[in-house]
Amino acid sequence: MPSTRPGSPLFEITGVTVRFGGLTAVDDVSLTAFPAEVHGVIGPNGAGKTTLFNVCCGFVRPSSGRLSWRGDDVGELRPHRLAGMGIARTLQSVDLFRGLTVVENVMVGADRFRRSGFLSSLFALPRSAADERRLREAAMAAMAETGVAGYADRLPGSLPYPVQKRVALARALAAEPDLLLLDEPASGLGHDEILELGEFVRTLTTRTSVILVDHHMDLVMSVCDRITVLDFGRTVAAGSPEEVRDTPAVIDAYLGEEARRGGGDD
Amino acid sequence: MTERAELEVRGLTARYGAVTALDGVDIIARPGSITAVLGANGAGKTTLLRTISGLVPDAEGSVLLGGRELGRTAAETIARAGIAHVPEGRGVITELTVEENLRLGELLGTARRGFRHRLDEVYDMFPALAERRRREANSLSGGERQMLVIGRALLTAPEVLLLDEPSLGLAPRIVARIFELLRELVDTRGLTVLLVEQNARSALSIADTGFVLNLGRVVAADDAASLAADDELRHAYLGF
Amino acid sequence: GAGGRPEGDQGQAPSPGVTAESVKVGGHFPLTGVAAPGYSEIPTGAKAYFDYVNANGGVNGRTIDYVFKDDAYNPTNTSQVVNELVLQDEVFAMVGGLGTATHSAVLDSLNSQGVPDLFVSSGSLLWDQPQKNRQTFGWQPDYEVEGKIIGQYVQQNFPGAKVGLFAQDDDFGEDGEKGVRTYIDKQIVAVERYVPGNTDVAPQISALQASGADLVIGFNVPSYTALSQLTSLRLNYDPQWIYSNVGSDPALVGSLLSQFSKGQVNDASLLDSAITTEYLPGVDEVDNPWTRLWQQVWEAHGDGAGLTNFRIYGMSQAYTFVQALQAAGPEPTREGMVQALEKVGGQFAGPGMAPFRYSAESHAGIAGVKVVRLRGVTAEDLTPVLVTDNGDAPITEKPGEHAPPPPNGIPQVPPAG
Amino acid sequence: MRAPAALRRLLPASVLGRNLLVLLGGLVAVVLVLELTSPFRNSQLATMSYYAIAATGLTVLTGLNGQISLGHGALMAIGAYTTGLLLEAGVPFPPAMLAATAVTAVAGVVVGAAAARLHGPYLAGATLALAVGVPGLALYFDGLLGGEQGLPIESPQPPGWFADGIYFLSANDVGSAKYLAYIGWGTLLLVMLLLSNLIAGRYGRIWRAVRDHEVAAELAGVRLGRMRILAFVVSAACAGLGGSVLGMVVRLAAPSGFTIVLSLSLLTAVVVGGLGSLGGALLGSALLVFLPPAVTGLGTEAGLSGVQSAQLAPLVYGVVLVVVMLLAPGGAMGIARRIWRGRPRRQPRPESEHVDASESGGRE
Amino acid sequence: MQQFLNVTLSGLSQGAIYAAFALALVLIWRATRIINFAQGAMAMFTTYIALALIQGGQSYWVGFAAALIGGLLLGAVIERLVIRPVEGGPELNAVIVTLGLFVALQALAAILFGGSFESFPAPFGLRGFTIGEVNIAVTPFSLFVIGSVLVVMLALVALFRFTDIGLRMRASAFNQEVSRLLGVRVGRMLTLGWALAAMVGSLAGLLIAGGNLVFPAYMDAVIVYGFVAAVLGGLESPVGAVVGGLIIGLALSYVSGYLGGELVTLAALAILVAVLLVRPRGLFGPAAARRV
Ligand SMILES: Nc1ncnc2c1ncn2[C@@H]1O[C@H](COP(=O)(O)OP(=O)(O)OP(=O)(O)O)[C@@H](O)[C@H]1O
Ligand SMILES: Nc1ncnc2c1ncn2[C@@H]1O[C@H](COP(=O)(O)OP(=O)(O)OP(=O)(O)O)[C@@H](O)[C@H]1O
Ligand SMILES: [Mg+2]
Ligand SMILES: [Mg+2]
Repeated sequence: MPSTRPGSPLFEITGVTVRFGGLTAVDDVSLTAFPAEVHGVIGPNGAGKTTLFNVCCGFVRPSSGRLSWRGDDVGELRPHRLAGMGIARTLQSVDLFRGLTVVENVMVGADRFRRSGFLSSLFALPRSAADERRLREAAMAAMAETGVAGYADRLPGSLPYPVQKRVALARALAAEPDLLLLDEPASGLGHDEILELGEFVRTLTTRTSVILVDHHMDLVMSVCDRITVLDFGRTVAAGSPEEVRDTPAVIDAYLGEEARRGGGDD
Repeated sequence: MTERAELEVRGLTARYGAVTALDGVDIIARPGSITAVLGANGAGKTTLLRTISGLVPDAEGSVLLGGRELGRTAAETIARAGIAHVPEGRGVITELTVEENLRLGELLGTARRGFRHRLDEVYDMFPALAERRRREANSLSGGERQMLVIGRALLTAPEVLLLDEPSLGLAPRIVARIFELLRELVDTRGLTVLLVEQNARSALSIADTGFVLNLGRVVAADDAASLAADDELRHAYLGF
Repeated sequence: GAGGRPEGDQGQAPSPGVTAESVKVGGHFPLTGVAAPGYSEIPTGAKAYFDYVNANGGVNGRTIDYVFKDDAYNPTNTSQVVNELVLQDEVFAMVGGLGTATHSAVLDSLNSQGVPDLFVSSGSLLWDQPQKNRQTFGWQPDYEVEGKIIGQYVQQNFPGAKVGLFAQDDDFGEDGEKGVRTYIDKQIVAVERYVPGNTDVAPQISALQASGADLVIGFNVPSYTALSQLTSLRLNYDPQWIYSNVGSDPALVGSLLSQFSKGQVNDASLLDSAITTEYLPGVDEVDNPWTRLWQQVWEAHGDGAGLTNFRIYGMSQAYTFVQALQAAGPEPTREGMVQALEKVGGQFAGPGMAPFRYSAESHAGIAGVKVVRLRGVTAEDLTPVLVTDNGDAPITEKPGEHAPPPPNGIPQVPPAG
Repeated sequence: MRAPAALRRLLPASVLGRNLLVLLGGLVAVVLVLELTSPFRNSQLATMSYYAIAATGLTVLTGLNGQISLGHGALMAIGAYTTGLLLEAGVPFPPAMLAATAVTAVAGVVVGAAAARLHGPYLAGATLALAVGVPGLALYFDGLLGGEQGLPIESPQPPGWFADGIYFLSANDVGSAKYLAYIGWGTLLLVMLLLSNLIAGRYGRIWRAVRDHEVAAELAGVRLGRMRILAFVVSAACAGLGGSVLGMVVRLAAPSGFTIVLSLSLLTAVVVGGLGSLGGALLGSALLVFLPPAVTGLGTEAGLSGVQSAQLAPLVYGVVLVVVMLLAPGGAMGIARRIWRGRPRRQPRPESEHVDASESGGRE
Repeated sequence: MQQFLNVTLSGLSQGAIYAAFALALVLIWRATRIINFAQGAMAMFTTYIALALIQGGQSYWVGFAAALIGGLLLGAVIERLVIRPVEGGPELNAVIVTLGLFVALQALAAILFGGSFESFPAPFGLRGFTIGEVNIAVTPFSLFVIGSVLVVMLALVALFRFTDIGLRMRASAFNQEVSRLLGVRVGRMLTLGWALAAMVGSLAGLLIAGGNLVFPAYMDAVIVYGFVAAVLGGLESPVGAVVGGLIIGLALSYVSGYLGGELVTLAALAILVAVLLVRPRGLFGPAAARRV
């Protein structure tokens, strides 16, 4: 595991606070993602992990705090801008378009690379045909990577759950992001699939950074370079997996005695 | 406490179009014990629980509760017979408030007395829910929703509890708490629990007996300890 | 032309719709939907009369085959069903097509195809354009003529009245207003328009009340007669009401009265003593020979329901058509029929109390009305039949009595040719 | 429905070339049908063409993009009135039709912008209000638009070269009904061609994605609002064009011609035909045009009076709507596809925790 | 001043009528998540039942009760026969089924009861009150209308907020499967929802008919504004339905009285769009939900 922090920060969250009515879901959290690094965010249920992701994606407007991307302040983020900036995210639930085939799903992910406009699509000009071909190739490449190329023309509803999760991952990767936000990518997966996922996520670091939220400690501990632990919206620990695992606050709030004992042994 | 309800499944077969999800499955879950159902993704675990609950319309085979055939009964009747089902993933009614969701558990009505008390128990176990009782369930986090569904199932004071991946999306500590509580309920109240889990190891650690499904068939059935000790089985189906 | 296409007429083809045994005619009416109540009865009346004529040997040995279709009072549908009538059923002529907007949609196509478009069931002035639409003939008194006669009546009998107008927001209201203003422009203190479809007329009635109008002239359809009465009751507004013929079916009024008394409301004064106009003997005039004829026809050929003024309207139109067909001679053609109407239509005697204005220069319908007062379900005459024309033509009394129908109830018009 | 491989190999490789070929084939079919059927059928087909033009547009909006509209009749009204005004001013009909399309598209931007934030019944309510509201403009500006009686529209007459051409082909004369049918169907073919380009390409994909899962689409970089508005504009343009043809065929634009009934008919056509497919829109429009007269005819033959058989038509129409939805939830196209595939398929349960992830309570 | 008072009070009475109709829509929406376009036609049908009885010599109240009971049954039967199969399916299919019902019921009524105008009695006076010189444009019958609407509204609020049945109905509407797992007899709840809604609809039909002319399409004028009122108030809320109805009634009355009747439909559009742009789920609708 690389332990040095390569290069300058890619994405920085500084002092972000989110309130819903009387409830503070995220409380003055800061977090930095460096290139080629997997950053874990863990914490008890309701600690604010998904909300933090939502802030990064512009779904939730923080009541205070700053976000910066490659050193520049991004101001008000809008979800649809993300892909263009180079940020992709998967959702905590499976979120495929069920009326689209697998390859079409992934092509939507690659949509930021289109070149032709409405009129060429309307008249089916050669430009738009070429565009379609390019998007399809990009999609197939991403699908090949996650191992779902064989399902290209199937509708997602008819696929096994783990395959659907891989399709969602392929769709995110098709955008060729520089930063990938994964919200509970392992939930609902079996043991073997989690292992595979872990290995795959590690291979991604050659081209993208990852911020990952999950409750499977085996996965988190094995793939993350650094981990931030949230509890009641606050950062209670941050550091390498080993450091975090032994922090008493983390054990109390999150892992529990038993889980910690069982956590690292495979 | 009434007579103990044993849950037995005989020759259960269920299909989705061309896919046979369950193929002649026989399973027994004894009162006062936790029975784990294990298997890889797509093995048919969820289908098994759904069939027991009457949600799969044209399944074949029989489901017996305390020796009584449940037959082709509607899901609501099965629920009223005392089988509580914690469905996989999306069991909260997001448009209702947390407390309304819980009240629905009460309405099942087998044990209305003491609802307040049991409600407080649930709130004690999941303080996050207590704080959010008047909020729409939609605002809950993934794990909070899962807590809500489990709490609601407990509120129905069931004879039989069917749990479909209860640990999904829950923090390790909560999972441990829930498993402890299950053990306690089983031991003190004689609850019958059928537990479906991906995480075979932790499931077997609290279960008394276990069944392993593969491609819709039971490929192994034994007490939990022996299953956990069977290396071959572990590598082939359980992945640890 | 190029391509060898023959141009121009290919000689005199026999008129469509006419065979040795029958003449087929068509009409479009709202048989379903919001406008159906009342209006859907008109073609049943016409049909009954045609059946009566057919049962008595038809016209020149031909039976009249009457096909009417539903347009739900929607011009888009009208255009479809009239296409069906003209192209598919190949009717000889259209008779009594109902509605201003609806019929406007087919005005052009009927005229360009040379289909006689007779006796449109609407008082709009659009049907009197012989230069542009030679095939089209109006039938009932147009709204302007009726308005003029009402205006003169008010001028003479309520010279001090402050007059309010309650008018439908279309040519019905506009033409009526124009007619009324010819005589009592100065007396009018308020004009309130309602939009058909909007059932809340309280703002309009209330504005009339606020204007101080003590006599209100309504150019409205029947359902708005009921609404305006009901609303006036609510507002405790009790002017002298004058309704144009369209809105004042005494049978309808009678039913309103009877129903109100069935509830706990005993307001028999409602609508009683309202003033309106008539140009056909109504169903209430049981002793009128025309009404007796209609009763007889309806009993023999009706559908079992009661006779209504709408049905009498339809029968009267059918009567006029039989006259026109007779005038067109033993071998009727479309062109011949139009010519015959222009030539002799003005002399037709029929159920209409006033004569038609048909000539080569005019395709306007019945020339006048009489003013009556509603008394319960009957009406009493306030004026003799008054006759006039559009514009500043004077209003005159129609001389002579209203001629009764021929004994067998079938007109005897000699061929015009 | 895909052409068999052998057939596909014969088609030109470029999309444009293939389109032109399809267009040509369509034209031949149209000429055949119009020349072989009676003038009355011609006029019915003309009617069907304007319903179909508008319905295909609604298919894009409702079927592909998932936005319900109960107000497309109002957009057709805009097209019809615009055409009427321009023809009156002496503009020839092709530019008038284009202008009607453009004007309605602009209206579509406005309506779409308001609609983009609304969902389900709220969108239904707003568009329903649109359907009853817009014809009110004709009453307000009655000087220009003719008020309740409407604006007469002079329909174009067949030019000599066209009549000669058709006579050369079929030795038939071209009446104005037939000419209008040609205009309507020519327009419809073009519209279907352009829409199928859109549907097959990027826009169709994105529209469906937005329909299926807004959040995921947004994360993929789709601007939801824009795409929704765009779908509305495309669909409004079609409605405007349909309205333009309607105006010329009916020869009148009047408020009573654009009641909610029209809007609702379009929606039923789209759904009963088979939501989301252009063929379905075509089938649904055919139903609108051909069913009522057929039922009335049957009623008359069965000895019912004119009024009764007229009342029978809506009764049967209503029952057909209900029955189709009960027996063939996928509409007529759903049945057609099943027959095409040659085996009846049971639909998998719509509810399954793995399938239905777009719901807010997904596997979170 | 007198006119302003008249316009205001008539607007309120008219608004109460829209509200009555909107309440039925809200009830059915909350109980089954379906917009019932056939509501008006169903109400028309039961009004004819009442009319037949009254014309047959029965008292108004016998007809009234028969219509309400008829509505209850009609709603239940329709739900069982034609709505059940499309419940939980694509949203639009249910819409089309109710549209089909609307068309078919209206045609059926024309065939069964005839297409002509019939006068429908009112149980209370139709003459407005006067106080001294001032006319109060409210009749005993309109007080009855307003009273009925308020009673129904309160009953619905109580049903949904405080009763177990209400909770079960809402749960069934939102998530059938989960409700069934909790022992809720979903089928019964859906039927009950339709039955109750149809009964409220019948009441609306009777109130609209009172003292007025009845014919198969007589509800058409109310359907659109009733729907607009329900949407304006936020389909989730009975109080919203009443507030929406009164707002629409008042606003249209003012527009019609002071700006011109031809602007009424446009005004309805403008009000609805203006409100929805600010609150996309209506005045009393729920706040925007968490999306991710
Ligand atoms: N609604 C459905 N339609 C079609 N096939 C289905 C459906 N639901 C499940 N299946 C198929 O049935 C088989 C058994 O599925 P089931 O969901 O019961 O497995 P599982 O053991 O619960 O898997 P998981 O661990 O992913 O939850 C799988 O092959 C699955 O793809
Ligand atoms: N839109 C909202 N309105 C109100 N409360 C909200 C909203 N979104 C989130 N919350 C609350 O904020 C807290 C943080 O939620 P979040 O979804 O971020 O948790 P999480 O850390 O992702 O938990 P889990 O591990 O269970 O997914 C929770 O208590 C949740 O109830
Ligand atoms: Mg989360
Ligand atoms: Mg499962």
